[in-house]
Parts: sequence; structure tokens; C-alpha cells
Amino acid sequence: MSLLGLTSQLLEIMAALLLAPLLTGWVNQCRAWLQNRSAPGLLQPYRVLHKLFHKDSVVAERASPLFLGAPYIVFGCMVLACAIVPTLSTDLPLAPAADAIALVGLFALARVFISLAAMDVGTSFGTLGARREMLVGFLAEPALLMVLFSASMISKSTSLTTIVETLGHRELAIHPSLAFAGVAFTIVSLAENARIPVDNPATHLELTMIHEALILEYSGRHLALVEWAASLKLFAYSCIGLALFFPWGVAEAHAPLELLLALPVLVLKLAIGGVLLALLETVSAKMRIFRVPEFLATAFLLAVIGLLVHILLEV
Amino acid sequence: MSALLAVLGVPLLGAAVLALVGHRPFARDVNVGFSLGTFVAASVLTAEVIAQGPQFAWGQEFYIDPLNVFLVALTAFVGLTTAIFSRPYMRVEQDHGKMTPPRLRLYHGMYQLFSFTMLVALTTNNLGILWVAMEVATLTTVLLVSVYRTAASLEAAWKYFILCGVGIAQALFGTVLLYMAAEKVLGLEGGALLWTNLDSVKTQLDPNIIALAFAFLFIGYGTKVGLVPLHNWLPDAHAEGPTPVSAVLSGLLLNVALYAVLRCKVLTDAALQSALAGQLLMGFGLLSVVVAAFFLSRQKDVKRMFAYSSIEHMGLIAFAFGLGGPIANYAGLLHMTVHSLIKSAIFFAVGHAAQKAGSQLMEDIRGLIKVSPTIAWGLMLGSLAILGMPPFGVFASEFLILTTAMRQQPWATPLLLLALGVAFASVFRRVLPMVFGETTLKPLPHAPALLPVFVHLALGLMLGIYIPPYLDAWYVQAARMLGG
Amino acid sequence: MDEHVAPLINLFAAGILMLAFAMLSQRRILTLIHLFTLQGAALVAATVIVGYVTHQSHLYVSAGLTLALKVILIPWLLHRVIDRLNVRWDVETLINIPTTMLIGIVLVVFAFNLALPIAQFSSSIARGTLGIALACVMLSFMMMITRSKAVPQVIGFLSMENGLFFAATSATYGMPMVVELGIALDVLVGMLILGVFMFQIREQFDSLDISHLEKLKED
Amino acid sequence: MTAISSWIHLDWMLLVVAGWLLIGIVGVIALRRFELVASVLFPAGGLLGAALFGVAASALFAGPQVAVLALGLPGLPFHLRLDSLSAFFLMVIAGAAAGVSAFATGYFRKGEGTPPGLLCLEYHVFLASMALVVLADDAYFFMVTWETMALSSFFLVIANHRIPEIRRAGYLYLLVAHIGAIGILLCFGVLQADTGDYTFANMRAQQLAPFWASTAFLLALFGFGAKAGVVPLHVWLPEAHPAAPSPVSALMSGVMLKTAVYGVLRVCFDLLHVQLWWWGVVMLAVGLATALFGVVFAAAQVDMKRLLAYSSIENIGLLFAGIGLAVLFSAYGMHPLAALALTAALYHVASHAFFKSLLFIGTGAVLHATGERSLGKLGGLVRTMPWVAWMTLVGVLASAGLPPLGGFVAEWLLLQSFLLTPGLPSSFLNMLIPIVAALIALVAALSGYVMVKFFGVIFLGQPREHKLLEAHDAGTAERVGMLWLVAGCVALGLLPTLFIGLIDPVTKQLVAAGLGSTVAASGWLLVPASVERASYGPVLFLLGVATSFALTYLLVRRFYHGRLRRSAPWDCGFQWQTARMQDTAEGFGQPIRQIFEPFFRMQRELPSPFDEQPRYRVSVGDHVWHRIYLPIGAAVEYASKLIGLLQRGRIGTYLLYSFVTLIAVLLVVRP
Repeated sequence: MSLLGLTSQLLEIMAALLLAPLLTGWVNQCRAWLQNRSAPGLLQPYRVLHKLFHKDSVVAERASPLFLGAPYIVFGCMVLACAIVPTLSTDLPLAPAADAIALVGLFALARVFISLAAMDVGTSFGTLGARREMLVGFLAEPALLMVLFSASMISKSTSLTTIVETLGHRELAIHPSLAFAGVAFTIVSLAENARIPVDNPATHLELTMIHEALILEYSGRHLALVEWAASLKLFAYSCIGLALFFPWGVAEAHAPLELLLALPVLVLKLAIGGVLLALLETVSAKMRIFRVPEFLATAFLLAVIGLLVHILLEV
Repeated sequence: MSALLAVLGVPLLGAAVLALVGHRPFARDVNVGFSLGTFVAASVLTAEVIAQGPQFAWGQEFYIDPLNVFLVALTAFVGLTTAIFSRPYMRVEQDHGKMTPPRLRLYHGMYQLFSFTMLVALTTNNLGILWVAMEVATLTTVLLVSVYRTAASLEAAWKYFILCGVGIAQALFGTVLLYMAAEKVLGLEGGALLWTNLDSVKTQLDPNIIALAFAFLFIGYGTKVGLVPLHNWLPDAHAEGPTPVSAVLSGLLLNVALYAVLRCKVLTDAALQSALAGQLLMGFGLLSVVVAAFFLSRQKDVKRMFAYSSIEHMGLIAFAFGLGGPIANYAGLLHMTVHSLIKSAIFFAVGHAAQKAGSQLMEDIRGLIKVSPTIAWGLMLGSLAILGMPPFGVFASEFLILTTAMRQQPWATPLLLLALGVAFASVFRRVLPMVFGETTLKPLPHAPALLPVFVHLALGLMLGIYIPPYLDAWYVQAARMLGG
Repeated sequence: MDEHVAPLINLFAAGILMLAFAMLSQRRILTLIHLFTLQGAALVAATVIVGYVTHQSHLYVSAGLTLALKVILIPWLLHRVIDRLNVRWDVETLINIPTTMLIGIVLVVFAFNLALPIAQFSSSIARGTLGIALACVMLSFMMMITRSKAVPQVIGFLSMENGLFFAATSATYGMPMVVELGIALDVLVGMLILGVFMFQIREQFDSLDISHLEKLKED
Repeated sequence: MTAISSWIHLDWMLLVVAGWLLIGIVGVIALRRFELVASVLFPAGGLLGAALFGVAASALFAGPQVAVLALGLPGLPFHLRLDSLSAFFLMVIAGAAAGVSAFATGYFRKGEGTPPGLLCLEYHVFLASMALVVLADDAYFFMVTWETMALSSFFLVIANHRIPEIRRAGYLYLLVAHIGAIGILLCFGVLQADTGDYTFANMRAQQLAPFWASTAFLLALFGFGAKAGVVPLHVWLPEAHPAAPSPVSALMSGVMLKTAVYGVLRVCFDLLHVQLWWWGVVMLAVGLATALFGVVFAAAQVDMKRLLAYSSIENIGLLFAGIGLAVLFSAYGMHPLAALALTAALYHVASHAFFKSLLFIGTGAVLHATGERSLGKLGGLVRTMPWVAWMTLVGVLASAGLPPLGGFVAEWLLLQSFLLTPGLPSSFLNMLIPIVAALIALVAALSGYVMVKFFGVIFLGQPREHKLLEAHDAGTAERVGMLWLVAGCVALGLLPTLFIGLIDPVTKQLVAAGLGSTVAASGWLLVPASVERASYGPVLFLLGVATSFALTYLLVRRFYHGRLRRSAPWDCGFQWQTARMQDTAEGFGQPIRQIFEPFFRMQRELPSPFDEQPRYRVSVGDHVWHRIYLPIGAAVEYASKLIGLLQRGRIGTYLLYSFVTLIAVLLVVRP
């Protein structure tokens, strides 16, 4: 629990909290440009959050305390997730609390709570959203686990910090298993963050919405927290992607100087990632809900094949 | 010596007395009195044998040793409890008009005569007298089975007489051959029919004659034991007679017949120096277990179902004795005891249940537990015990049989597993709705005598959990005598 | 004296076998009873001769007993039953007579073949009779199987008893007295009970055909 | 009796068992007196359970203790042995039993079918026999207690026997249990290797040839699998558990299935000393098939107790897979990895016992309050039954395997044991490992789906029946029982190092290696090998989420405001919402039925366009029942019809049988 470790941990959490809405804003802007519409301002997400925090929170009469507590729990989980994934440095005191499997468990906990909250008020949209969220969840979670497994097979450990260190220092060896894992990971992150092929974040159309249906009943500060948690989740997923597939530029434990350098590198990588995500979204169209299981099943199989390839070729 | 006199004398006297006074209302109590006398005498005899070991009586005509003394005690005990059970049962039958005074007289007289013949068959040392006693036992039970004079009981009695008569005739031929072989060794006046003489000289007997003799004896007494190809008379006889008769038939007569087969097996094993007798017993035993199990599932009549269950258990006991070896013999003897106790208890409970429902068809007996919990629990615990659920004694012997069979005759165990499973499925599927569920029954006029049922179940439970040392010493001695 | 006694016993043994064969193939009930009586007489004669040769006094007693039972009492009883139940019809069999005869011959051959190894050792003068006794038992067994009426079945049963009795006397110079008495008593009481049953069957089904006795079966 | 002070743990345990039996007998005497049974006997049973829990925990570290009872067959008195394996399972049994007994005091308020005194007897005989099964040290005593357990639970299952379905369920249950027991009996027959000595000590000393050892293993797998509910033999479980009164189904699901797992461990590791590797592969295959089958069927159920019964099948599948992995590793001599897999399995035994009992008594409280069991008639109970709802939520989170609670730790350990494999000797097995890991991850995720459906449809949303509004919350006794089990789940979740320390002696006894030392060194963090390799700190995890929860709550209150207004639910502006507009249980399970179509045997009744009252009905059947059990039943019927021809009633044919047998025997005997 060195002082440096503490500062890097706090820095990382603050960076996550601040950069997440920025990343979402940036992706929306890129999408607007690609569809040649005039884009809302880069800081639009912050203004939305500020406005929502100010408004009263209107809640249904029959909502139970679970409904009121869920946003805080989901937000807390996402903050912990961002704290665990080594984005700026690998010297994180909170890291031993959860390794790769616990991270997947954390996302599962958040998903279960948001689904239960959606079912609490008892409207048709809430239960519909919960069912679809769990459907996407039960296929995406094992795929994500398999992706993390192939990475940890290479680095002989499941703790994220060790994975980043080992992948970061290896010479530029191309791991075929990581290639499979990469494709699988992109599919999973698209599904988990409710991006276009699986669910359209911007729409309220009953037939297609999954994430929006969950948070239909929320308003005021609860909606703000849930929106912020969603952008935090996107931020966490992109950090995981960067950590597994582009780990260079993350500060080591013993080098305080690199900490300062790591921030701009992270911002640059995220910007490129945002552009790629926007490009991917404008290219693909929304899938019918019952094509999503096949889509995620391919991700799951790709991840397992990655694992097999690792065992066959690399060990 | 005097104890044996009492054991045989009391039932004979009882038969005579009841022949005169059998039709009177107090005849039921006289019957219980005589059975009680026999039981007391039998227990005195048993105490003597335990104390002083095997003993002769009347110049070697009667011989008591550990093997037959526990059967004598068992016969006397079950005879007593059946007499107690038949008191209320016969009173209800009289109210229903199925038993008239003359029939009652016949019933009581024959009942005592039947227990006399069984005791003679068990204690005699002379194989000829053993055959005669078995023949008279058949005759008495034929009359007992046909006591109701209905078409079905008549048919059952006729078949019983013809089939068992023919069977026992084979046994006579076997005895003649045995006598012939023994006469060659012991000379003309050597008392060639006395089992003890035969036993002392059994290794010098001519193997060819003894093999043929055992074949006839096995088929003869096997018919009385009810082994499968020869079993056809058993279900009709046990189902059509009055329930006390079925209880005594299923509980005791089958044991006496198997005892006779065992006596001959001891001689044959020594004479042939090969396991032919054991293999025959095992083969027919296994066939009986499997075939009887499959008979069980289509039964409509409750007493007929439990008659088939008797065939299955006698098959299992025969298989155990066929296996040979100290543990298997021990298990066979234990299974014999527990089977008679539990099977007679079941027949008592079934008797009362059938009387309540007015019919023996299982569809008419429903939801006993609401009308009279004691009969219901008697029937449920009894059928669970007979199906080999621990902690009852039947499971103890099945445990020993199956585990020894697993290593000595592994090919037999899948068949046993199949048979026991099918038997459990069929019997329990019928008993469960009889005991639990909705009911249409009406209460009995007279209080049912359920003391015998629960005494038997308690003894069965005791034999499953704790076997008293002296009883165990008995079984071990008897098992060693059977060539363990 | 002994040398020409053995053929005499063999003669009677052959007689008993012939009568068993005749009964197997007989259609009419009255002649069936007469044949049974003849068989009883042959048995009595054989027992007397064996008793005379082996100086066994108790064999005379059992011969007398058999005479009283198998030759006088039981045939009289059967005649009474037939008169009271006015049974006059012919005895139809399940399978036709020639096939039963054929089977009978096969059984006799089998019985002889079976008894052969034992015959050499038997000390008694009548060695071959054991095979004949066994053959007679088997034939009467066959007769019981093929007959479909109560009376012929009873006669088959009794002729089987004759065969057994003959085996007892010929193969082993007779069993001990008390056993002989017991067997005779059994046969007598058995006969009484069967007679009573026949009356009841007749009264229950007003016919002695065994096909009525087929209701107790697995459906 | 030796002085009380010098009593060893085994004597205290026998005292507790005797106490249970005494309570049972007192119950029978006071047959119809509800208040005595409910307020005195059941709590006493619960206290005894708690006492046994303490004794078992302390006995874990004491060396093996042996005792002999005077009962039993003469040559074979009842042997008892308390080693760490039996102490651990006794702890699990006693812990769950204490909570369930406390709940049962409130539950058996009104007499159902059988008088409460009789229920009390059967209940306590059931507890006593489970405790003795784990202590038995010879084949005969084991079989006696094993089937007494089956018998007493059978009588409990048909407590209200007026309903035909319950009788049918009870019949099926006892039939499969009996056939399984015969299988186990034959396995002991093989193990005694013809020595005639049935004590486990003798069986341990036998060196069996591989053929006999494999037959013993397969028989044991069949016998114990029948009791555990492994896939082809599972048909009785979804019938029997829902039919039983809730505390009994809690005990049966949470605890009785563990005795089957104990049996497999005792035979595989203790008596057979694990010789062949393919045993592990067989168990893995069977375990995974059971797990996937169980969870997929759980998702498609509409009766809450059947849903939990199928979820028990799934957890048993995971247990068998964990044990299979441990067998595989120990067959190759990789003892530390076998210890890790075994610790995962044993940890899952403990956590499943607690959370499944909690869920079942939760449904018991709901059934007690509303009288409804089908999910289509429940809903919105979180408002009328808050206590039950929140405690069941803890059970739901644990069952779904979510991080801070016990379910996740077992799953984490199991997945770790896959990852830390340096590589098994045969390449085929190396291929196997990732596929098995993938399936386990899929099953874990699906169990989350099932639990959200279970909790959401019962407790959340609008009440689907009017009478649900008057549902009363659980009584104090019931709350105490549930709180004990909740404490168990939370403790198992947050203090893994403590419980792995308890499991350590068991794995040392079975596979001569343990996790205790490495785990103890790292204090709060659960570190199976080293921090760099893998670590999971549940307390740190919970602290992280809790502090961020509190911080956001305070900061929002500080910087903005906490105003809250209640109004009608938004629902995109649609005012006339009714309870029928929510998702039903069938609806929630529909995606799973669509994706895993081949698993189910579905009959759909679709209305034709001309129906006046169009009815849509789908019945979800079980292939195993129609493909295996019904044909067997038909075969037995056909065979018995054939054999019935033997008894056609003609005396001539009977004589012919006797004649032919005579000839046959004579031919056989002919010199």
C-alpha cells in the first residue's frame, strides 16, 4: 500500500469518472459526422448528467427499496471495475481484490441488479428488458470468461495486473489465440454495451430496445447514475480491450514518471478506439433479437477455439 | 424327551378335542389354548437342545438338532399367533355367513392336525415318516383350503391336491432309491431310513443312485416349496383358503418342505462330492426369483400377489442355500425365519383389510390409514419389510446373499437386481394406494387382533438390527451342519 | 428255488407295465377301473413272492393291505362314484391315442436307460424291476396329463402309487413297516378326499370335466 | 459409561443423534398436540443441530475416532468412524438442519395430511439417519442408515397423501432410491473381495484388480447417482422435492443430496484409492450433462419448487464435475491440483447446502402465506412479505454465483483449477479442459438467468392474484431459521480463507494435499497459489462497492438534493397497466426453450383461426422419461404378460410343466 500505489489508484478512478462521459460524447460525435449530421457538443453528456442531477426523481408508487438502491449498486460496481482494470499503472492496491473471473462476476452482479430493478415496477417493458438483458448476459458472460482465460493461459495468471505486465513486455510475438480472442471480445463488448448490432442505445423502440427498456422507469438522479454507469461500463470494456490487446504505455509499479506519460497515451488510444467503434456502428445494422444468440454463440465458440489454439500451438 | 412328547402330543390331542367340539363358539379359545401349549412345549424343547445339544427320542425315531429345533420353535410360535389372529377373523367370517359351525369344526380340527404333521415332519429322523408327514400335511391343507366350498376354492384345492400329490409321489420314489443305496451300505436291519445313520455313512453311498434319488427328492419336495416350474398350485391355494390358512401355508409349510430338501442336500453333497445339488438349488432358485417378480405386476387379488411374493422369497432362500458356504447358509436360515414372521404378519393385516373391504381385489381396498391406522401401518411396514427395506431382517439376509453372490456368482447379481427392482416396483405400486389416499371402507364390527402383526414386525425389526447371541449360535451351528 | 423266482417277478413286473400301457390307451371308464384292479392284483402277487423269497414277514402284511385297498376298496368306491354320478360317457383325451402310445414308448426307453447303471448294484434278486417301476410311474404321469376328466386323472394318480409301491417292494425288499402303513393310509385318505371332491365338483359344475376348473388364472 | 469429560467427539455426536430419536418418540406419544410439537420439539431439534454443528467443527482437526455399537449382525456389529471427511459433511448437515428445524417450528403450525407428532418422528429419524450415514464405518450399518434415510424421507414426502400426484411422486422416489441402494449394496459386495468381512477398514486394505475396481466404481456411481439425481436417474427429484412439505424439501435438496456426494467421495478416494483416469472423465461427462440438463430445465419451469429441484440437479452436476476433475488429477498423481478441485467441490457442497435450504424455506414461507405454488399466480410479494423477500434475495444471489457470496467462491475455485493445470499427460485430456471450463461458465451464467426469473416473477412486479395482497410475512421462528442460513451464506462468501482452513484436513485425508497452508498465509485474500497468479478478496470487493455506494449517496445529497416524488409508473405513457401485462414464468423461460429446443420434449397446442376461445398451451416434457423410463415400464408389463401365460389355469399344462422339469433334471443328473 505504497503512497505511490494509492495516488495511482485514486488517479485512475478520477480519470475513469471524468473520461467516461467524454468517451461516450466523442463516439456520438463521430457517429453523427459519419452519418453527416451535425453532432452535439463534445461535453453534451456532462450537461445531461448535470441537468438530471438537478431534477426531482419521480418514482412509481409500488416501487420497492430495491428499485431505489439498484442505481447506486450498479454505479458502485462499475467504479470498482474501472478501479481494477489497469489503465494508467499496474501498481493498484485494489487489484488483488478481484482477478479476471471476479471481474466477470462483478459485471454479472451489476446485470442481475439492474434486471431485478427493471422487473420491480412490474410494467411490460421492464420485464421484457430484463428478459432480453439476461438472454444477452448468459451468452456474453461465458464468452468474456473464455477470452480472459486465453489471455491468462498465456501469462500463467488470472490477475489483470500480471496479465498486462507479461503481455506488455513480451516482444512483438503474434499470438494466434489472441487474434481469436480479440474478435470474440469485440463482439462481446458490442453486446454488453448495447451498441448497434445487438441494441441501439439511442432508440426507445419497444421491439429493439434492451438497455433502454431496463432504465425506462428511472428519472432524475437515479437516471443520471445509471447513464453514468453505462458510460463507465463502456469505458471499462474499452480499457480491458486495451489492456489485453494493446497493453503498451501502461506505467510500471516502480516508475512514477511514467504515470504522467500514461494519461495522454490512454486518451489517444481511447480516441482511436472511439472512432473505430463509431465506424463499426454506422457500418452494421441492428439484428433481430433472436439472431443475437447465434451472434453471441459465434463469439463463445471463437473464444473457446482461441483457448484450444493456445493449448495446441503455444504451450 | 418329555418335551418332545408334549410338542407332538398337544396338537394331536387338540385335533381330537376340536374334532368333537370345534363348532362351538368357545372352540376358538380352545384352539388358541392348544397352540399355546404347543408353543410352551416347543420353547422348553428348544431350551433343552441349546443346553445339551442334539438329542434323540424314542430309540432314534426322532432326532432334534440345531437345524430343525429353530424351525420347530418358529412353527409353534407362528401357529400360536395365527390361532390368536383367527379368533376375531373367524367371528367376522361367521357374521358374513361364510363359515358355518360344521365348517368351523373342520377348520379347527384340521388346523391342529396340520400343526401336528408339520412338527412330526420337522422332528422325525426317519425319512419315510418325513414323507408320510408331508403327505398328511398336504391332505389337511387341501381340506382347509376348500373349507369355503366356493367354486374357486374347490378348483384351488383340486389343483393343489393333484399337483402336490404327484410331486410327493416323486419324493417317495426318491426316498425308495435313497433307502436302496443306504441298504447296500448299512445292511438289511441297519435302520437305513434313519437320517442320522445315513449322515454317518454318507460318503460311502453310491453316487449314481444318490444323484437319481436327489433328482426325484428335489422335484418332489421342490413342488411343495413352490420353485417356479412347479409353483402353479401355490397362488391359487394361498389365495382361496381362509387367511389364517394362507398365513400358515406361506409362513410354515414352505419352510418345512425346504427343510426336507436341505436334509437330502446334506447327504447328496457328501455322496457326490460335487456341487450338483447346490447348482440345482441355485438354478431353480434364481428362476423362481425372476419369474415370480414378473408375475407380481399384473395381480388384482392382494393375497395372490403376496403368494407370488412367497415364491420369490423361497427362490431367494433356495439360491442362498445353493450358494453354500457359511455366510450364505446363515443368510438362508435367517431369511427363512424372517420371511415366515413378516409374511404371516402381512397376511394377518391383509385378512382384516379384505374383511373391511368385503373383497380381496386391491381396487376395493383404498385409504386404510383413515379408517384404521393400525391395520394400515401393519400392512405398510409389513410390505416394506418383505420388500427388503432395512432396518428389517429381510434386508439383513438379502444383504449377505447379494454380497456373497457378487463375488462367488457375479453373473447372477444383475438378474437379482432386476428381479428385486421389478418386485419392489410392482408390490409397492399396489400397496401405496391401499394404505394412503381416499377411502370407501367401513369399520369392522369386531376389534381386529393386531397384536400378532406388531409382535411379528417387532421380531422382524429386531432380527434386522440386533440378533441375540444364542440365536446366532443356533444359526452358525445349523449352517455348519448344512456343509458350510 | 431262487433261480426261477426272479423270472416270475419279472413276469409280474412286465404285467404291471403292460397294464399301465393299456390304461394309457383306454377309452372307456369301466374298463379303465378293471385294468386298475388287475394292476393292483399283479402288485399284490409280486409282493407276496418277494416276501416269500426274502422271508420278510412284514411284506405279507403290506401285500394284504394292498389287496384290501387297491383291489377291493378303491375299485368299489370308484364304481359307487360312477353309479351315483351316472358317469357313462367315453373318456376323450387331449391328444389322440397313437401319439400318446408313441410318447409312452419313448418314456419307457428313457426310464430303462436311466435305471440301467443302478440295476447292476442292486442286491435284490429282481434287478430289472426298478426300470419297470420307473416306467410305470412315468406312464401314469402321462395319463394324468392327457386326460381331461376327473375320474381318469384320479386313476392315473393311483396307478402312479402302484408303480411306487412296486419300486419299494422290488428294489429294496419293502420299506420298514411303519412307513408302509403310513403310505397305505395316505393313499386311502387321499382317495376319500378325492371322492368327496368329485361329488362337490359335480354338484358345483354338474359335470366332471376339468375344463371348468380353469377360472383361477392370470388374465 | 466413561466419565463425561473424557468423551470424544464421536460420543457427543451419538448423544445428539440419540436426542433426535428421543424427540421423535416423544412426538409420536403426543400425536395430535400441535403446540407441544411445534413450540418444544422442533426448536429442541434445531438446538441439537446447532450443537452438532459445533462438535463437528471441532472434530475436524481431531484425529479419526472409532466406536462400535452392540447392535447389528452378530459377526458384524455397527462400526462408527469419525474422520475429517465425515466431520465436514456432518458440519454441513447439522448447519443446514439447525436453520431448517428452526423454520419448521413455525411451518408445521396446522396439521396437514399426517398428524404433526408423526411428522416430528419421521423428520427427526430422517435427521438422525443422515448423521449416521456419514458416520457409518461398515457396509451393513451404512446400508441400514442409507435406506432408513430414504424410508423416512419417503414418509415425509407423502405427508399429505390425499393428492394422487404426491403419492405417485413418493412411489417413484422410493423405487429409484431402492434400486440405487441395491446398486450400492452390490458395490460393497465387490469391495469386500470375498473375504466376508464388511468393515470399511478391511475394504481399504483390499487390493482390487482393475476390472473389479472399475465395476465397484461404476456400481457406486450408479447407486449414489440414483440418490443424487444424476441425469438418467434424476426423474424422481423434480417430482419428490416439490411434493414434500417445504422444510423437508429444503433438507432433501440441501442436505440429502450431499450424502450421495459423500458416498461417492468415500468409495472413490477412501476405499478404492482412485486407480484409473477414465473414472474422472466419466464423472466429468456425467456431471456436465447433469448440470446443463438441470439448469436448462430449471429455466423452463412454471412451478417454483420444481424450478429449485432442477436447480439442485444442476448443482449436483457441478459437484460431480468437480469431483471428476479431482479424480482425474489424483489418477495422474497431481495431488495439489486434485486438492484444489476437491476444495472447490467441498466448498460448493457447503454453500449449496445453505443457499438451497434458504431458497426452499423461502418458497415454503410463500406457499404458507399464499397457498400458491405455480409462478403464474404469484408476484409483488416484496411489498407484503419484506423479510422473506430480502432473505430469499441473499439466497438468489448466492445461487446465481455472484461475487460477494458463497456460490461464487466455489465457482471461482473450480475455474481456477482448470486454469492452473500445467498440462495433463495425454493430449486428448488437454483438449477436454477448455471445453469443460466453457460448459461450466455457461452453466453458471444460466443459473443467474434462472435465479432472476425465480426472484423477479415471485417477489417483484404486480401481484397476479388478488389474495396475494393479504399475504402475511414469516413468523419469528421462521425468520430465525432463515437468518441462520443467510448468515451461513454471507459467512461462506466473505470468509473463504476460514472455511478453506476447515476443508484442508479433508483434502489432506483424501488426496494427501491441501490448500490450507497457502491460503492461510494471505489473510483476507483467497490466494490458491500466489498473489501474482490469482487472488480474490471478497471483503475488499464488498468494501469497494459499499464505499462507492455510500460516497455517491452522500455526494448527491450534498451537491444536489434528495427530493423524491411518487406517481404512477411511466410505462411509455400507458395508464391502464394490469398484472397480466407483466412477463409470465413461461414468457421469461421462452428464450431458453427456443435456444435449447432439442433438450425439451415440447407439445404445443396452437389455436386455429376459427376457435371461439383460442387456447395456447405448451407442455414441456422430459426426453429421458419418455425415451428410457416408459419403455422400461412397457417392457416389464409385456414381460409379465408373457410370463402370465405360464398360469393359464389348465391342470394338464401344470402337470406337463412338472413332468418336463422331472425329465430335464433327470437328464442333468444322469451319471
